[in-house]
Amino acid sequence: MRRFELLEPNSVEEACRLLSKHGQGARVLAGGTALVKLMKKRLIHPSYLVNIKGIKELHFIREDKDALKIGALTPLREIETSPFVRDRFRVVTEMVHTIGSVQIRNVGTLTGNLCFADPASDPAPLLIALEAQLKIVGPGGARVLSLENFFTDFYETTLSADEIVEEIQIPFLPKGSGVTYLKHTMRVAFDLAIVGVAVRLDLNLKDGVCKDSRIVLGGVASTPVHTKKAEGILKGKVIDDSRIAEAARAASLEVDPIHDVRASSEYRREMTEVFVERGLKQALERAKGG
Amino acid sequence: MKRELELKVNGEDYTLEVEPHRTLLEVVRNDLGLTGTKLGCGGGECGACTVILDGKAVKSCLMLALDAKGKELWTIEGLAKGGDLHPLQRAFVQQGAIQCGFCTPGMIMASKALLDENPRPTEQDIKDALAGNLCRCTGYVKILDAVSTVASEERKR
Amino acid sequence: MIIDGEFRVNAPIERTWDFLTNIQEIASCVPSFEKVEVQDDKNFAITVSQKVGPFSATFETQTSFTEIIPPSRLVAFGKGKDTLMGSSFELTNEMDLVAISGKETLVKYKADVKISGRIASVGQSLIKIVAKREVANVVKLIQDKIGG
Amino acid sequence: MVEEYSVIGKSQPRIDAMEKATGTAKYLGDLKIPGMLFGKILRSPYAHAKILKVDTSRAERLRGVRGVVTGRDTKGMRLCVIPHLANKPPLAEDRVRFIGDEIAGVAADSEEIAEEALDLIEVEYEELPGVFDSFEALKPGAVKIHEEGNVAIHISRNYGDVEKAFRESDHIFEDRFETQAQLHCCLEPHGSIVHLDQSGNLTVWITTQIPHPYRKMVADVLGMPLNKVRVIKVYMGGGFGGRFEMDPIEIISYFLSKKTGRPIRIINTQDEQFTTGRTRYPMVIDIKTGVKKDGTILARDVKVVTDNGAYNSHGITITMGVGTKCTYLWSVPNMRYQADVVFTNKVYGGAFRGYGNPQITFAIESQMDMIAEKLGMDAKDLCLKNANYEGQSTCMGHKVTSCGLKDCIEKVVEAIGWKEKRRKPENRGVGIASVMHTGGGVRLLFGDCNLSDVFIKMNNDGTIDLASGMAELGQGSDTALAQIAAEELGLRVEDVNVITGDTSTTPQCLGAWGSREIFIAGNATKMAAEEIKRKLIEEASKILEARVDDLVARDRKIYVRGNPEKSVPITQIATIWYNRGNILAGRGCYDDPTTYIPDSKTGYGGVPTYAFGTHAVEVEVDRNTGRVKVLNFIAAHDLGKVINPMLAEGQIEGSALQGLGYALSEGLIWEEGIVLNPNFQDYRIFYINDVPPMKSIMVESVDPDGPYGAKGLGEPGLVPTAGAIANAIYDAVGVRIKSLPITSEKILRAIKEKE
Repeated sequence: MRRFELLEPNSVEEACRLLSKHGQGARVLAGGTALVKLMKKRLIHPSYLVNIKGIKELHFIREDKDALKIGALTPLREIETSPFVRDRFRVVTEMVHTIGSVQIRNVGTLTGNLCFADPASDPAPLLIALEAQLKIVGPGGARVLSLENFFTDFYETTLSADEIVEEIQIPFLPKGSGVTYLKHTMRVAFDLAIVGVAVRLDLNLKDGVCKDSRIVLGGVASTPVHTKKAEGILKGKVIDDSRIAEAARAASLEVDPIHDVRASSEYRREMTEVFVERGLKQALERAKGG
Repeated sequence: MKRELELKVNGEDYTLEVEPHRTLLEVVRNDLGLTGTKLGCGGGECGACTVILDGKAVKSCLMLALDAKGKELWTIEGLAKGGDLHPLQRAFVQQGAIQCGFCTPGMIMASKALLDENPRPTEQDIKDALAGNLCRCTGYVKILDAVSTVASEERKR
Repeated sequence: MIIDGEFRVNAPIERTWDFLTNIQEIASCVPSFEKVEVQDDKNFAITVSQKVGPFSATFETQTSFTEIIPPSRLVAFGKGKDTLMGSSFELTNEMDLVAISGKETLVKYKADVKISGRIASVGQSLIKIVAKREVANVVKLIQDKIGG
Repeated sequence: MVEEYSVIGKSQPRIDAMEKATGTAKYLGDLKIPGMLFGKILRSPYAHAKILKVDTSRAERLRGVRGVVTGRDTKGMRLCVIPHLANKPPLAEDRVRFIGDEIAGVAADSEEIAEEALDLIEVEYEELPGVFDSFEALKPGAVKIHEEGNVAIHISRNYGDVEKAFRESDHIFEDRFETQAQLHCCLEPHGSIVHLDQSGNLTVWITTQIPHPYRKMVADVLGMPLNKVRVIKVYMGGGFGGRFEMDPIEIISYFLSKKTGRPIRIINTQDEQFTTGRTRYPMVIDIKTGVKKDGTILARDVKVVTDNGAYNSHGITITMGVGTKCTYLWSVPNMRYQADVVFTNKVYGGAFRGYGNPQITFAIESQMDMIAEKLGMDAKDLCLKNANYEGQSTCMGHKVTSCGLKDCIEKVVEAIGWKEKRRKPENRGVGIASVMHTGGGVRLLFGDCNLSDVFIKMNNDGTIDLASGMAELGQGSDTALAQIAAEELGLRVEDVNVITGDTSTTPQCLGAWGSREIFIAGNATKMAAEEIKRKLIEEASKILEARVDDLVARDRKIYVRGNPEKSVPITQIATIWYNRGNILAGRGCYDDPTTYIPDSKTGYGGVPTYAFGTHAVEVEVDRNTGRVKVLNFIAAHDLGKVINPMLAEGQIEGSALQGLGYALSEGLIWEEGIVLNPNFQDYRIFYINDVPPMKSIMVESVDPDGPYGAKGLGEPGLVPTAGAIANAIYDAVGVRIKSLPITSEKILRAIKEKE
């Protein structure tokens, strides 16, 4: 690892100021599990690390009127073991459990995961399906951005060099909503998704009609893919197996999957279909169950 | 430029001078001379560098040493007291959970963090807690047995 | 890694040739050419820079036209290193021009890109995807520029 | 009744377990030698290139750099575990042949500085076209990787009359199987500390499985007398065959040490290990088998192409070994073998647990399952019909001294529930595969011997010091030797101090490979202990006024058989000896007497002992994804008398999981010579969550020549796994995957093609 200067701001404002001062040469250090690894492999060489761990107020999980809010410094493991998160968002607990290993989750943060923008990120597709938003702070003040509009390319986001994500906001789900995240890997644990599928179905519990749905894919392209055509097949319809199969097929045709060392493009497409189908079935059950 | 790093290691206070780009693993092994914690892959994949920081298992190879400032660190060297093995160490020894031994300190520390937090884990809990630790020798069967034994002794109590 | 294909431009073959052999014109269509220094009409020092998220590489290359058969064939060869990333870059690009009509030209290209060293071993798949995308982007810019 | 043995056959914790559990065991990276410098190696970024210029001047000027060496320093040197095949320059002279080929070494005050210096070395290359596929390399006109051409060796052997046997066969099966480059994935990467001191003594601290042969290799390559070379094997994080040769690292370090006068430490990063460490040789195996209607095998014709990688290591001997191995699993009266070992521009292979057997056994056992299906036989019955047996003489000339193969087959099919589960629908399947492997090493690699020498000295309190040149690498050989010595002398394991690993304090031994530790070093230990026991008993017979033949050593005493009260403590006898000024010592040198250097024509050289085993697995295959879940794993092994059941089980369980990785997920993936998966993220060895329920069954067919009847177990445990998995997958979903690893994607592709 090359030497760098460590900066330790005590407030978000100070952090932004430092980032703005040092521009591209600076990077934010939160959990650091991804960043330190890349620095050790000498793939990135920041001159300044802005360690935000001193900003204690960024470490929280709290309930607001209509959303769950998670601070930028909250480690993944804390989210995974939070009874509150489990009560309101069992699917988030389940998803976080599949990331890395306990040791990584004890240190790594949810925000860090999103900002790194690894195409195989697990949180990204699920949180998009949950319509999560980011509160982003920069020198010019704060803005709130839908996570869906956050990712722009492999490892790239709309975050500018002098901005910091302060918190993630996940709106509470309406009644009749079922959400699931399925991840296809080669190993049972500690593996990256060949395809990660987040599925959400909002049902009208009276007649079983699908009011809204979201299908978001991870691991298949440079950024999470929101398959709107597939969703269109479900919206306003009563969901049954054949409708699910049709939507799954549509979703798999909506992506142009990447080919890499983990899987071919063709296999990714096939797995998209399989896991969207499975996800929809599971989400349907969850939705019906309340 | 070196910075001061105060921390508690295996129950004792230390003040070190550390450069910001040093990982916790480097400082534990080189500055503190605690070579029981191993460098395996250096990329957070093998778990041989697992230590316990403020009660949590962490991979010390992916953490900057200065991030341990003011914290309480436990390494494998801190477990046995005056020749008295920790129950996990005893179980690993007695039950054949050790072969080449390179993964052992990390395995034991990851298990300890689990048992400290959850003294009565299920088999799945144990597997989840050790899911980030590689062993190429044992096939994990006896490691799982050893941790399960300690957990069930705890259950009997 | 070979990236090949063909594209049409709305320009006569001579105009297309002039464009493709003018390094400054080309540079304006290749976003990753950060700096071009013309040594003579065949040799150039080009700084090629590519960034993907937090990863970036900057290669100081020496590039030459190694085969010039106006107005139908151009071969360029470039080679460079990024010391910080411990990586090197090599490119052979063959272009063949065919006049389709007096107003339209077909350009066939075959680029052999070799990236070796630290970046290659960790990001081969990514490099491929990005390189293909960049080429498509360049083609579009060229078409727009000549055509427009 | 008193048990036959008091120490042997008992689950004794490893004697080094305490040190390892407390973090006090010192591995290579834990050592600090005063004055030590840190080294790094500049490696080729090109798969095939000429080197036009190497300029190290900028690197040498970097503050903190103490020495730089290049191919100019090592000019003319060539390395290989088999000296006459040596073609690997420690540092490239004018050409590099794979990505990672060593070009220069730097020694500096820290690894960081050394690394920085690497970036300052300027190398001018002229890239050459590369060859990455062995069949491409075999084509006429292919780019030559070495001047002599791309074929390292062609092997051709013939036993019996294959053509006639095929004519007499009712069915002939011809299939091609392909295997991949598996990596050892030792958690501790390879490395060494090398110090040439001012008086010309060379000390090498190293992770090696073969301290004594290694010392000889170093001495020969450097032209030094043996007494000037000291090799110290330290605790090491796994071996599995990966530390069964010399690495360029050590020679580079030697020259850096010579230049600087200081100890040089170079340890690979795990990235380097993944891209430049030895691998299991990938092979393409064409196998043709002729059988009678009733399943009797008449002939086997095997053609192998081994991807040797860029340089010679164990590729030739392993490929020869494959030729031997395919003559003896199942009774095969006629056999032909042809093989080419071919150079390619990729990292070179090496020895790996099984030494060629996992590759050929995958092919043989997959095809056996296919034969059974075609003949309408139960695969288990086909195996039993052709099973090896005690007293058998194989077509190549092997005399099977003991054989528990049938027992292994019957036990695993019983345990897995074969009858109830085989050929049942529902995407679940069971499969079996067997192994025949040799134990006790061979007489080939290190001269005309296959020996181990052991010294035991009894201290005046009756405890003993045992010195052996064997190498403990995690497998438990130190503990097994302690148990054998303790058993023989009536002591307890804690009475034994085992000294291994240092060539200065231990006698000659060829090291830990070929499942030879217990068979060879165990025999030597037993002999050495017997010598002391004889002296103890002679002395005791005078004190007890009893006949020598009536005395036994047990419970730290010598006593009259059947009358334990009439005894004398061993410590008392030891004291008497010492007071007389005598040393109570014993030496045992076991040079396996049954083998000889293999005949150049037939390849036959005999084998000390034969180990057998059968694996049965139950799998569930997800038809939509191709994902395989292993539900149950039964491994039965005939290892002869078991010295330590707990450690033996550990060997079986550990190798079984390596076997599962080999079957399902492991393997380097290359593109144009670049390794695309050089880390544990994308090179998938299994974690604890992937482990299926496992059961090991030990079959103890006593070998007349083994210590207490023990054979060997280090390698066989992973040999049959891939075949068993492939067969179970076929049983589950009806697709036959003939190339390893059997990934989900391959299975799904095959299922779709079938549908």
